[in-house]
Amino acid sequence: MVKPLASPNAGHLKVEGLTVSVGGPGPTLLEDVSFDLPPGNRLALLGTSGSGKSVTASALLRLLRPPLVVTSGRVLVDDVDLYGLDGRSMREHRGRSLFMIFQSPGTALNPCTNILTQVRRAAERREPSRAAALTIAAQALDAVGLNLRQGLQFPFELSGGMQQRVLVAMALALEPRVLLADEPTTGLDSLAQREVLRALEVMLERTGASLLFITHDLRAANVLCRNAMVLDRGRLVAKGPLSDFLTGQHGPAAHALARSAAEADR
Amino acid sequence: MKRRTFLKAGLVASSAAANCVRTDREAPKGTLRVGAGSDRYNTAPGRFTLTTSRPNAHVGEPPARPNNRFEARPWLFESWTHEGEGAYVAHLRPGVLFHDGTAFTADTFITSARQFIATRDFIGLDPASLRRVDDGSVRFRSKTGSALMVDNMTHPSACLFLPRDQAGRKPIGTGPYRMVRYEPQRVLEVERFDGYWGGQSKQPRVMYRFLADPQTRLLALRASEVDIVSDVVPEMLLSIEKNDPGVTVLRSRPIRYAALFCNLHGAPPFHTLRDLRVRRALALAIDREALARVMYMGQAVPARGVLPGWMFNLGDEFPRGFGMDTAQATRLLDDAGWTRGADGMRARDGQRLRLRMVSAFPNASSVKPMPEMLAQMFSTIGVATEIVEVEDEQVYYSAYADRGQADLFLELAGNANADPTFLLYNAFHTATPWPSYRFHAPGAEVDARLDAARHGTVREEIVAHVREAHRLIVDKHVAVVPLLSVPAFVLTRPGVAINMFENVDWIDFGDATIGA
Amino acid sequence: MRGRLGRRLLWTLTTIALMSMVAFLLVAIAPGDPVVAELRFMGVPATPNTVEALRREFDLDAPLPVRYARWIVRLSRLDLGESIASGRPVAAELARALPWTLQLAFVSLVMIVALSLSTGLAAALHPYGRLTTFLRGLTIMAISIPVYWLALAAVGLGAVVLGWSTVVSDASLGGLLLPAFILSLAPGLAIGRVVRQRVIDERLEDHVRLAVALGRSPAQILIQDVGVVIGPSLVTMWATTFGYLLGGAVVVERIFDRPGLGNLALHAIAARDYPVLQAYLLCAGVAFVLVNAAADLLSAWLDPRLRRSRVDD
Amino acid sequence: MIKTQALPPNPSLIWGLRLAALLLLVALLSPSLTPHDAYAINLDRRLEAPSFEYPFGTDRLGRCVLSRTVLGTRASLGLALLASAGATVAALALSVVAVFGGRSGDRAVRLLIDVFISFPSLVLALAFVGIAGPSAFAAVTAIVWAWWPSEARVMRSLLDSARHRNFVDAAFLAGVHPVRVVVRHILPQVGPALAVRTSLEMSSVIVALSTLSFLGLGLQPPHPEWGTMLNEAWPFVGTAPHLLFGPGLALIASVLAFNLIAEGLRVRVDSRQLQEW
Repeated sequence: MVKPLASPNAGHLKVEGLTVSVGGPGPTLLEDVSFDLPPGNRLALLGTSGSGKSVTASALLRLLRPPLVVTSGRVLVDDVDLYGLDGRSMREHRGRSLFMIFQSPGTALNPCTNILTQVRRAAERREPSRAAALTIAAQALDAVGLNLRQGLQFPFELSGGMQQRVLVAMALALEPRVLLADEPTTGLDSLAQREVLRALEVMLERTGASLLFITHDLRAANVLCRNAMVLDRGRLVAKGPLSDFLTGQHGPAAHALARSAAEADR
Repeated sequence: MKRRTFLKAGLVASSAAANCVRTDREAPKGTLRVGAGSDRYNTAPGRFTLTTSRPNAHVGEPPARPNNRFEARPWLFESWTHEGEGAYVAHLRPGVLFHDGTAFTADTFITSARQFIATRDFIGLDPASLRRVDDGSVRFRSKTGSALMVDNMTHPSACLFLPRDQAGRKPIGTGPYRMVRYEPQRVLEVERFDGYWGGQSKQPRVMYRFLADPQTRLLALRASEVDIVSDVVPEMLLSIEKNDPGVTVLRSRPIRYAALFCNLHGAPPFHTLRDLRVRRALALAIDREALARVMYMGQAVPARGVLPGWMFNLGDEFPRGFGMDTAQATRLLDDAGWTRGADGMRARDGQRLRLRMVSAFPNASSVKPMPEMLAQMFSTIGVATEIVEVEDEQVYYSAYADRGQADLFLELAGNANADPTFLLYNAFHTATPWPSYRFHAPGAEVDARLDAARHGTVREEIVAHVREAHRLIVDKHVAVVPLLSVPAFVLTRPGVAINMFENVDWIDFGDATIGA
Repeated sequence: MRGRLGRRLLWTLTTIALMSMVAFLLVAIAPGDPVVAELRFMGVPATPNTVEALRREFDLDAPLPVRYARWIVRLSRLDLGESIASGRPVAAELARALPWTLQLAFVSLVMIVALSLSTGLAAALHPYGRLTTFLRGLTIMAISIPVYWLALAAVGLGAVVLGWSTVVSDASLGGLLLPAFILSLAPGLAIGRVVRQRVIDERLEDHVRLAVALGRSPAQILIQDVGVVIGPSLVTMWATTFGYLLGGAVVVERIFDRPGLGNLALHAIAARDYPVLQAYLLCAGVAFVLVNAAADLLSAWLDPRLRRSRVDD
Repeated sequence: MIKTQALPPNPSLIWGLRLAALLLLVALLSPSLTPHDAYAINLDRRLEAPSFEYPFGTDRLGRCVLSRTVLGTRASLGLALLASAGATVAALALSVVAVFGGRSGDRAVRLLIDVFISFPSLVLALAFVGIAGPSAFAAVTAIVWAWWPSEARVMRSLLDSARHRNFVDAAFLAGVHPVRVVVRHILPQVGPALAVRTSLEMSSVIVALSTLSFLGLGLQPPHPEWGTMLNEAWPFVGTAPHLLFGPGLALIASVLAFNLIAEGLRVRVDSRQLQEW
C-alpha cells in the first residue's frame, strides 16, 4: 500500500493580460493572455506550433530568454505576483509553487548523473534530509513505473518515454502546487504516450496539483482535461469544454486542431 | 638624477628605473659574490674547463700568464729558455704547493702537463718529450718546433691540476683559491688557500653565481645580491644610464675589435669584393666616430686594426687604417666600373651593386645597430646592403660563414692569447684550421709573413713580422675593415674595487675590496 | 574500460617510438656541429684530427640510421650517453634539472586551474557584466605581452623595487610563487575564456533550464549540473598545458634563475649538444604523451557517457 | 507571423571590424602615412621622449618610432596572418582527412598530431633551417610547421562534433556533394570557434616571428617589424620606456581587433542568450 503523499495544497494560478514581445519595441508574441486555473483543476492550452504555447509556459515560470521580454501582465499563484518578486524569492516559488515538464525528453535530464540522484535532488526541494528525499525519490520512480535498476542508469540509457516519466516522477517528488506540462507526449510512440499520461494521472491524484496541459494533440489533452482554451498567433481565441473543440465549433484555429486530432485517430 | 616616481617604476617596473639600492642583502660575512654568465664548464677529461674558463676561479694556474702588454710573464715557470727548433728548458717556481699539500715538482708537473696541456693541440706540446732535468726544472719540445709554445701556455685551458681520476669533480690546483662546492648551472664556490705561494687574497670566500640571462644578472647587481658581474654583454650596457647610482661600469683599455671581414674568394653572387677597389671604397665610406658615439656607451674608439697598439708592444705605427673619405670612395667605385643609376644606386652591365652583410659573431645583439648604420653609410656611396641578423652562432657559421654565403661578415672578437701570431694566423692564413676564415685569407704574401713569424726565434723579430702582416692585411689587401676598438667591461656595486685587466679570465676577483 | 586502456597503451607506445625517430632526425638535420661548437666555445682552434677523434668518440661519423639504431640500443639499457658540452652523463643532467621544472610545473598547474576556473566562472555568472569585459581586456593584455617582459618586470618590481622576492633563486617555496604566477597568467586567462564559453553553452542546455525550473540554487546548478558535464573536457585542456609545462618553461626558468629542463634545452640547442637534446626531446615528448593519455583516460572515466559506451575509442 | 527583425546589435563584431579596417588601411597606405622617413638615421635626435614632432619619440638611431610602427604594420600583420592562416589551412586539411578519411585517415592524422605536438617550435624551426636554409619566407613556414599540430588537434575535435550533428547527416543522405556539406554546414559551425582560437594565437605568432630572428629567419633590418622593435626596446625600458609604446600598442590593438571579430562571429552564429537563474 502506497502512503498518499502530503495533503493536497493545490495552488490557484491566475494570469492577467500577459503580453510578451521581442526586445520591448519589437513584434509581440503573446498579446493580453488571461486565464484562470482554480486549485486542483486541469486546463488544456491548445494551439498549433508557433502559436506561442511554449512562450507562455516559459513566461509563467519567468524563464523567458532575452530578447523575449514580458512587457505587461501579471502571473499570480495564490495571489502572489511572480513578476514582482526578486531573484531569491522567485527561486523559492520555482518548483514548489510552479513547476514545468519540458517537451524534449532527450536533453531535459542531466546526462552525467543517474536518474535516482536527479529525482532525489528534486525531492530535496521539499525534504531537506537526504535519506527522506531518497525514499521519496524511490517511491516517485515506482509510481511512474520505473524500477530501482533503471533508477541507477543514466538518461542516455533510457527510451524517450521513460525519460519523460522521470520528469513526471520529479514533479511527483516535488509536489508543486501548479504543474505546467509543455507538450509532454509529443514525439513519443502511442504506447509511450499512454504510459506518460497515466504517470501524469497518478501524479495529479497523489499531489492534487492543478495542471496546465500545453499541447497541440487534442486526444492527449482529452485524457486529462475537461476544459481547454485555444491560442492562435499569440491570442486566446476560444475557451470552453474540450468536447466542443472535438466537434469543430469555435472558429478556424480550433477546427484545424480538431481535424489534426481526428487524423491522428485514423 | 631625476627622482623616479614609485608609480612609474611600479608601472614600468624596469630594472634601471629602480635606483633605490637595497642594502639589507649585503654579502654574508666575507663572501664575495660574482654574477657569471651561463655555466659552460666541461668536466670531461679531454676537454676539462671546470674552474678555468668563463669564469676563471683561479683554482688552477698556468705555466705563464699574460702581462699588461700580453707578453708571457713567469708564473708556475720561474723562467724558461727556448734552445731552438721548439726545444725548451723551464725552471719551476720553488715553494709551490697543491691544495692537498703535494709539492709542485718536476715529476708532478710532467704528469699534470701530460693530462692538461698536451691534450690542447693548439699549444702543440709533445707529451713524450717531457723530461725531468732535476727536481726544479724540466725539458720539453714543441711538435711543430714553435718558439711561441710557452706564450700559448698563457691560455686558461693550460691551467695545471693534480692528475687524479676524479679531476672532473674536484680539481686540486695550485691557485690562490681551493674549490669548495660546484652545483652545475647554479654556483661555484671557492675559498682562500692559505698555503698559496703568491700571498693571501683579500676575500676569504668567492661565490660565482651562474645567471644565464643578462638582464637578470644586472637586476641581481641592482638588488645587491651580487657584488660583481663578470660576464657583461653589450645589450646590458643599454640598461645603464650615464651616471647610474646602482651600477659602476669598469672598463679596460680597448682590446676587442668590431670589424667587417671581407669575402675575398666568394663564389657568385658573393664575388663582388674580390675587387680591391670596392673593398677600399667601403672602408673609406664609414664614419667610425658616429659608430663610437652610438655603440658600447660611447666607450669604444675608432679602430685602425684588429690588434690594439699596446699589445705585444706593436706600437702605433701599425696599420694606418682608414679615415672617412667619401669622395675617394666614390672615385674608386667609378674606376671599378660601378656607375650610378637614376636612384643613385650603382650597377654594372645590368648587375646591381648589392652586398649581403651577415651580423654577427658572437651574436647579432652584441653589434646591434651597427649593421643598419653601416648600410646607410654604404647607401650614400651608392652601395645597397642586404642585412642578415643571426643570433645563433651555429647558424652564423654553418649557414653563412663556413660556406662564404655573404660579402661582409661583422664580428666582435679579440685576441686573448700571448702568442702574437695567434689571431692573425688563425684569421688570415690560407691554412687556418677555422673553415670560415679561409674566405678572408689574402694569400701567399701574408702567409709568408705569418709563417716567418711562427718560425721566428727572437721575440722582437716575431713581433716585427706580425706588425708587417697586420699592415698588409688591413692597409694593402683590405681583407678586414676595422670599425671600433672595444674595451672589456665589468660591472660592480658602488664601492667595490677590482684591478681591471683586458682579458676578464685573468682578473683575480678574489682581490676585490668591498668599500663602506 | 579495459579495452580502451589496452588500445590507449598501444597508441602511446607507437607515438613514443615515432617521436624518438623524429627527435633524432630533427636534431641531426639542425645546422651546426656539436664538436666544432664545443671547441669553438673554448676559443681554441682545433686541428682536423682532434675534431675527427671527438666525432668518433661521440659516434657522430656513422651514417644517420646506424647512429639512430645505436642510440636506441643504448636507450634500451637506459644509457642516455654523455653530454658533449658538459662532459657529464645526460641522465645526471636531466635528473638535476627535473626537480626545478617539476616544482614550477605543479605550482603553475594549480594556479592555472584556479585562475581559469575563477575567471571563467565569474565571467559565466554575469556573462555581459563589467567584470567580463575587464577580464577579457586583461586576457588580451596578458596574451599580447611576451612572457619575457612579464618575467623581467616581475623580477624588477618584486626583487629590486619592493624587495619581497630575490633575483637569485633559492630552493624555497616562496621563490616559486612569482615565477609560477607569471607562467600561469596567459594560459590561465586563456583557458578562463574557454571555461566561460563552455559554462554559457551548458547553461543554454535544457537540463540546466530544468534545474532552474526546479528552483535549485545557482551554486548547486553550477557544480552539479554544469560542472559535472563540462569537467572532463576541461581536464584535457589543463592536462595539455601541464604537458607543455613539463617540457620546461625556457624564458621563465632563465629569468628567474631556475636551472630546469627549459634552461638545459636552451643550452643544448645553443651548443648543439646532440645527446642532451635528443634525450630532452624524447623525455619531454614522452611526458607530454603520458600526461595526455592519463587525461584522456581520466576524462573518459569521469564522463559516464564515455565510460559505459561500447563505441571504440 | 513574426516579422524577421534585424540581427541584434553586435558591438564586438562592429568594433572589431572597425579596428581591423583601420589596421588594414594603415598597412596598405603605410608608406604615405608615416610622418617621417622610417629609415632615416639621425644621430643627433637619439632616444628622444615623445614630442609633438615625434609622437612616439625616437629610437636609438634617432628614427621616428611612430613611422616605424606604421611601416611595420604591413610586415608584422602580413607575416602573422600568413603564418596563422597557413597553420589553420594545414590543420583544416588534415582535420578533414581525419574526420572524413575513415578510420585509417583518422588514426594517421591523430598519430601525426601526437608525435609532433610536443616538439618546441624553436627546435622545429632550427631543423627547418637545416633543410631549407634561412630565408625571410622560412620564418612563416617554420611557424606553420610548429603551429599546425595544436591547431589540428582542436580543429579535429570541433569538426568531429560538427560532423555528427543530425542535420549534417541529413545533408549527406540527401546526396549533397561532400564539399558543399563541409562548406555550407560544417564550416559555419566551426568557423567562430576557430576565429577565437586564431585571434588568441595572433599575438603569440607575432612574438614567435620575432624570436625566430634568433636563427636569422623572418624580416631582417632595417625593415621595421613590431616583434623585433619590441625585442630591441626592452633593454631601454628604464632609460627610454617610450620605445615600447609604439609597437606594444600596435600589437595589443591587432590582437584586440581579431579578438573582437572572433567574439562577434561567435555571438552572431549563436545568439542564444541566457535566462536568469
